[in-house]
Amino acid sequence: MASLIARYPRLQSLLIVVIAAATIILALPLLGLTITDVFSIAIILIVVLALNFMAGYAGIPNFGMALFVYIGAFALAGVGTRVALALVELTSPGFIELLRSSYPLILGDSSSFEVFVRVAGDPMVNRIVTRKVESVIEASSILSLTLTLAVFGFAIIAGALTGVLASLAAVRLREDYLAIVLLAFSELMVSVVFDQTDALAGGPNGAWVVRPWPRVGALEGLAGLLGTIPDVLISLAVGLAVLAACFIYVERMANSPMGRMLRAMRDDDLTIRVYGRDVAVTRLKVMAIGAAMASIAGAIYATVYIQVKAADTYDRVTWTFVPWAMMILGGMANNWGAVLGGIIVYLGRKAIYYYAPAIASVISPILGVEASIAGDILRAQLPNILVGVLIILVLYLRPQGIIPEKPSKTLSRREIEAIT
Amino acid sequence: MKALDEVSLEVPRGRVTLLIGPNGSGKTTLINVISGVLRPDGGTIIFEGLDITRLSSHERSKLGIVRSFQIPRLFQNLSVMENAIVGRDGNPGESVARSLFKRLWVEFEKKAFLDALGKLEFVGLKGLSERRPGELSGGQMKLLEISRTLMPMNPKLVLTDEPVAGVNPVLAHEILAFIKNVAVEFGVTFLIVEHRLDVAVEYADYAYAMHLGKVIAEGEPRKVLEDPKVIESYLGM
Amino acid sequence: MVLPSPEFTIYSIAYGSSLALLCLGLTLTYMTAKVPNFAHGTLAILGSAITLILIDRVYYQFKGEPLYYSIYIVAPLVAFLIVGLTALIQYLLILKPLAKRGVGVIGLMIATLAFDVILVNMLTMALYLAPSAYFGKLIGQSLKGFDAGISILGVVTTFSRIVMPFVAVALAITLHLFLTRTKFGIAMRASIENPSLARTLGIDVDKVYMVSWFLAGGLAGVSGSFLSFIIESVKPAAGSLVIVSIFAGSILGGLGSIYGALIGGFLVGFMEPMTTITLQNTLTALLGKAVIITQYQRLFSLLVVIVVLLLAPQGLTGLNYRGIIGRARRVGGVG
Amino acid sequence: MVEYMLSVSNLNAGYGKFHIVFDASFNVAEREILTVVGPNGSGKSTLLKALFGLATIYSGSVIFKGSNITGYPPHVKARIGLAYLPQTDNVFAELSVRENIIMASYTLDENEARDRIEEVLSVYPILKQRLDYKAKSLSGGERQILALAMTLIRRPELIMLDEPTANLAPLIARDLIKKIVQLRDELKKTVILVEQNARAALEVGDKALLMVSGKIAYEGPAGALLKDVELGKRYLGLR
Repeated sequence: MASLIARYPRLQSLLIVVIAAATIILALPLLGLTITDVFSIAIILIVVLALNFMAGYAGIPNFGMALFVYIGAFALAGVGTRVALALVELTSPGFIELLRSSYPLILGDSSSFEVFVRVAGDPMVNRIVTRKVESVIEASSILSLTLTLAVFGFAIIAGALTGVLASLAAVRLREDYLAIVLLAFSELMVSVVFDQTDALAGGPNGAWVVRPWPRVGALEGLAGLLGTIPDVLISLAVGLAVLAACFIYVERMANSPMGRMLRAMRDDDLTIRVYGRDVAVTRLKVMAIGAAMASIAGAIYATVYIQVKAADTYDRVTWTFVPWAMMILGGMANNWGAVLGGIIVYLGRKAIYYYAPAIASVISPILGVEASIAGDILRAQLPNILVGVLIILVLYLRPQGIIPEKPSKTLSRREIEAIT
Repeated sequence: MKALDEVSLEVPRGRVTLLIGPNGSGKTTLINVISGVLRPDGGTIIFEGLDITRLSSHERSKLGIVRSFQIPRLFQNLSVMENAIVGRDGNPGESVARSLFKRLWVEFEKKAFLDALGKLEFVGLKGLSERRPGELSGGQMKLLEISRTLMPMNPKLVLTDEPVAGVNPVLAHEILAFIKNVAVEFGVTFLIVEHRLDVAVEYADYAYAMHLGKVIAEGEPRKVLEDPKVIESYLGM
Repeated sequence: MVLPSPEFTIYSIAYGSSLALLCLGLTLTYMTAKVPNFAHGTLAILGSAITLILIDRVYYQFKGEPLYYSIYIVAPLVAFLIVGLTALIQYLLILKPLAKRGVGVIGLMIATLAFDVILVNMLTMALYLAPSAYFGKLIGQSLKGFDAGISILGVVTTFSRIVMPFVAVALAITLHLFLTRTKFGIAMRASIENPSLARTLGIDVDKVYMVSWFLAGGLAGVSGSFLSFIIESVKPAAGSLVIVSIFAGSILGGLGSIYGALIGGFLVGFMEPMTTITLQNTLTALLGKAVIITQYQRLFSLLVVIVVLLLAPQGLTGLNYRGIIGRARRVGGVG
Repeated sequence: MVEYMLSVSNLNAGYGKFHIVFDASFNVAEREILTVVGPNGSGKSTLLKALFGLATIYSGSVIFKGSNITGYPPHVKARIGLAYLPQTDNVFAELSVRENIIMASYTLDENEARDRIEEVLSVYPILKQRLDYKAKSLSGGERQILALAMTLIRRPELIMLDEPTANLAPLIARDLIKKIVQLRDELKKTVILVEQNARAALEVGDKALLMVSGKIAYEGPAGALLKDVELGKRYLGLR
C-alpha cells in the first residue's frame, strides 16, 4: 500500500477524494440536516479557524482549545445570568425580594448577595430564576441589548486574557512545552476549577443561561410578520455572521505580511528572531486573538445549548481534538482547507452516529448485549475512535491535508504586474 | 580556556572584512558575540559610535546588524520570494490590527517586493521565486540567504559565517563578487568568516587572522595570508 | 498548621510511588521519541481496567481468602505485559512510521493525542459492553472495597498502599541494575545519549527503543494496577487528568533524566495530596468550619508545571547547583 | 597491478545539495599512514565521512581490498574491517569508561569481548585506571584514547581518524600522534589521518594528500610535502 502510493503520488489525492466522497455519500441520509446541525457546523468552523490561526499559521500547538470555548459559554452561564438579574433588579427594584417571597423554601433565608451567587451556582435556584429573569429581559429591547453587549464583551475580553494566561509560562520555550502547558491548563480549568466549583457556574450540574438576543426594532416587526422567530434562528444568523467575519479576518491576516511572518516564525523561530521579530510577544498576541475567537464561538453555542456544564459539554474531544482533526484533514495554514475539513469531519461523525444502531444490531447478539445499549455506546465512542484513526492516516498519507498551504498573497497578480 | 582572549578589532565601514584562522581560533564565537547570541565576559562593542555590548539580539538587528548561518536557515514552507521579503523588518502589515487594512501596508509591501525581486534577480533566483527552498541547490540556498540578509530596512553590518562553503568554485566567486558589489554600491559593511581562502582573498578589503582566541595579524588580505605567524598557526606545531 | 494523619501520609507515599513510575516511563519514551506521549495517563488507566476485569471475572470469589492476596502479584504482572504491548504498538504503528515520514513535533504530538482518544474510547466501549460477572457493569466501578485492609503499628491502612512503595523501589532498583549492569541496559543509555554513535558500534537502536517503550508502558500498567485500589473509580476519561501530574513530575525531573523523573514524580505525587490536606485542615481550623478543597488537589500539579517552566525549565536535574550556591554566597557576602 | 588496501577514484561527495569534495582519487597501501592535510573547510573531513558512508557520494568509486564498497552503509563498512573515528561525540559522555568499552564490543560474544578488552587495555593502560569514571570527566587526550581504544576492539584493518588532536594541548597532541604511529608499527593497521595540525601529522605520515577547496592539490610522499618550501602558500591555496 505505502509503496504503491510512493510510486503513484496522484493516488494519494485520489484516495483522499474517495474517502471524502464516501463520507459525503454516507452522510446523504442526513441531508435533511436540521437547523441545529447547520448552527453546530458554523460554531465548530469558527473554532477550527481560530485553531488554524494559532496552530496552522503561528505554530502554537494549542491542545487546550476546549477551555477557550468554555470561557465563552461561561460568559453566559456564569456572568450573563448574574448580569441579567442585576439589570432586572436595577430597573424594577424589589425583584429579588419578590423572588424570595415567591420561593420561601429555596430562597427565603438567602441574602441578596447569596441570591446572586446561587442564581448560577445552585441548580434549583438557577432553574427557576433564569426563566423569570428571561421573561423580564425579553420584554425590553434595551435590557436585552445591554445583556448581549455585556455577555459578548466579557466573552471576548475573558477569552483573550485566558489565552494569554494559559500560554504565559511556556511562551518562550519549545513547542512541546507549550503543548503540555496548554493541555494541562485547559484540562484543569475545565475539569477541576469550573467543574468542581458550584459557585462559578453550577459545577458538575451546570447552569442554564438567560438567552440574550435582543428583540429590537426590525426584529420585532419581523416577529409580527412571521409570528415569533425561534431563538435558534437568531443564533444561527449570528453564528453565520460571526463565522463570516472570522473567516474574512483570518483570511486577510493570512494574506498580509503578518500571515507571512507567522508562517516564518512557525518554520524557524530562531531565524525570525535574528531578523528582529519578538517571538514571545507575537505568540501572546496570537493566543489572545485566537482564544477570543473561540470564546465568542462558545458564547454563541450556549445560546442554543442553554444548559452549560463545564466538563460534560466542553470536553477536550469535542472542542480540542475534533477541531484538530478537521484542520489537519483540510490542510494546516489554509483557511479554505479548515472549512472543508470541518464540514467533512462533522458530516462524517454525524453519519457514523446515524449508522451506529445498525452496526450495534449486528454486534450485539455476538456480545450478548442489548441492541439499544450497544447502539448508544457505539454512537458515543465510535465517531471519536474514527476521528483518531483519521488523524493518524492523514498524517501518514497526506500530511499537508486536502488543500495544502499556499504563499501569502499580499499583492495581487495585477498589482505585481503594475509595479514590475 | 577562553574562546576569545582580549580581542580588539575594528571593522571598516562599507568594506568586506575577512576573518580567518584555524579551527577553534574563536571566529564563530566572535560572530556570536557581535550578533548578541553570546555575552562577552568583558570589553565593549561599539557600533557606529554606540555601545551595544548590553543590547539583546533583536535590538541589535533593529540597528542594522544581520547575520547568516553556516548552514542556511531558510523557512521551508515559504516560497523563495517570501523567504527574501520576510527579511524586511518594520512592515506595518505585521501588526495584528493594521494587517487587516491593505491600504495601510500595500505601499510598503510593494517597495519591499520590488527590492526583494531586485535582490533575487541579482543572484539569479528571480525565475525560481515561486519555488520552495527545498527545490533549490545548495549554492542557491546560500545565495537566497545572503540576499535575505540584505533585506532589512537598513542593513549596515552583515556577519556571514562561511558564505561559500559547499558551493562550486564558479558560484563561490559569484557569491563573493556579489557581496563585494553590495558593499561598494550600498555601503554595507561585511564581516566574513571563510575558509576558502583562495577565493575569499580576491574580494576582501581587509583581513584579520585569529589563533587561540587572539588576533595575530591584520591588514591587507594577501599580506595577512602570507604572514609567517598566520601560516604557522595553520600548519601547527 | 495541622499535619496530615499517618494513614494519609501512607496514602500519599503510595500515590507518590506510583506517580514516580509513571514519570519514569514518560521520560523514557520522551528521551527516545523526543516527543511527550499524551497517552501515557490513559496507559495507566488501562492498567487499572485490567485489574478491575481480573477482580470481576476471577478474584471476587476469593475475597477474604489467603489466595486473594495473589491479586497484588497477578494484576500488576498482567497489566505490565498488556500495557507494555500497547505502548509498543503505539510506538511501532504510529510514532515510528510517522517520524520516518518526516512528520514534525506538532504532528507527532497530535498523533499521540489521537492514540489517546482511540484508547480512551475503546476502553470505554469495552468496559460498557464486556460481560461482567460480579459488578453487573464494569464502567465507573470502585475497587476500594477490594483492597485488603491491614494494620501496622496501630495505623489502619490497606495492603496496596503498603505494597506500592516497595514495588516502586524494587522496580527502580531493578531498572537501575538493568541499566548499569547488563549489556543491553547500557546499550539503552548509549542509544539514548548518542544514537548515531551507537549505530556505528552495531547496536540495534530500533530494538533498544522498542524495549524502552515496552518498559515505559509496562511500568504504567503496574502503576495503574495499584492505583486502581486508591482512586475513587475506574474511568477511562480520567487519564486526561492523570497526565497533568505525570507531566508535572517529569518536568520537575527535567524530562531528560530517568533518576530526575523518579524524584520529580515522587515529589509531585507525595506533595500533591499532603499539601492539599494540610491546607484544608489548617483552613478548617482557622475558620472554624469545614472547608473542603481536596477536589482541587490536582491544581498543585499545574502549579508545579507553571512554576518550574517559569523559573527553571530544565527541571531539577538541569539546575546549575554550583552556580546557585555561588550566587547565594555572593549575595550573602554582599549582604 | 599493486593491490591497495583502499583505492579511491574520481570521488565527488558532499552533504545533500552541498557539493564539497571534487574528483578525489588516491590509493592507500597496507600498513601505511596516509596523512590528509589542508586548511579547515577544504573538505578533508567530508572526504573521510564519504569513505565511511556518512556523507553523500555523487559519483566515483571506493575499492576496499579489491571489492567495491562505494554504496555500503556505515554499519556494513564497520563489519568488514573499516573504522571511523569522528572528531566530536566519539564517546558516550554519560557512560563510564568501562561501559564505553563494553559498548564497543557490543556485537562480540562474551569470551571474545573479554579477550579483546583485555588486549586493548594492555595497549592503553591509562584507561585501566579510569575504568569507573564517566567519560565526560576524562581529559581531552584521555577521551581520544578511549575513542581510539573503542575503535580497536573490533579489530579493524583500516582506521580513519578525523582530526584527533583538535582542541588538545600541544604536548598531549604529540603524545596522541605517537599512539597513532603505534597503530601502524605495533598493531599493523592501515591509517588515514585527517589533521589540521599539518607539521606533526606529516612527520609521521608515509604518504600525504593536501586538500584545498575540495580538491586534492598534492598527492605523494609525506616527507616531500613537509620539505616543500612553499608548503605554507600551497596549504592556504595561494599558489
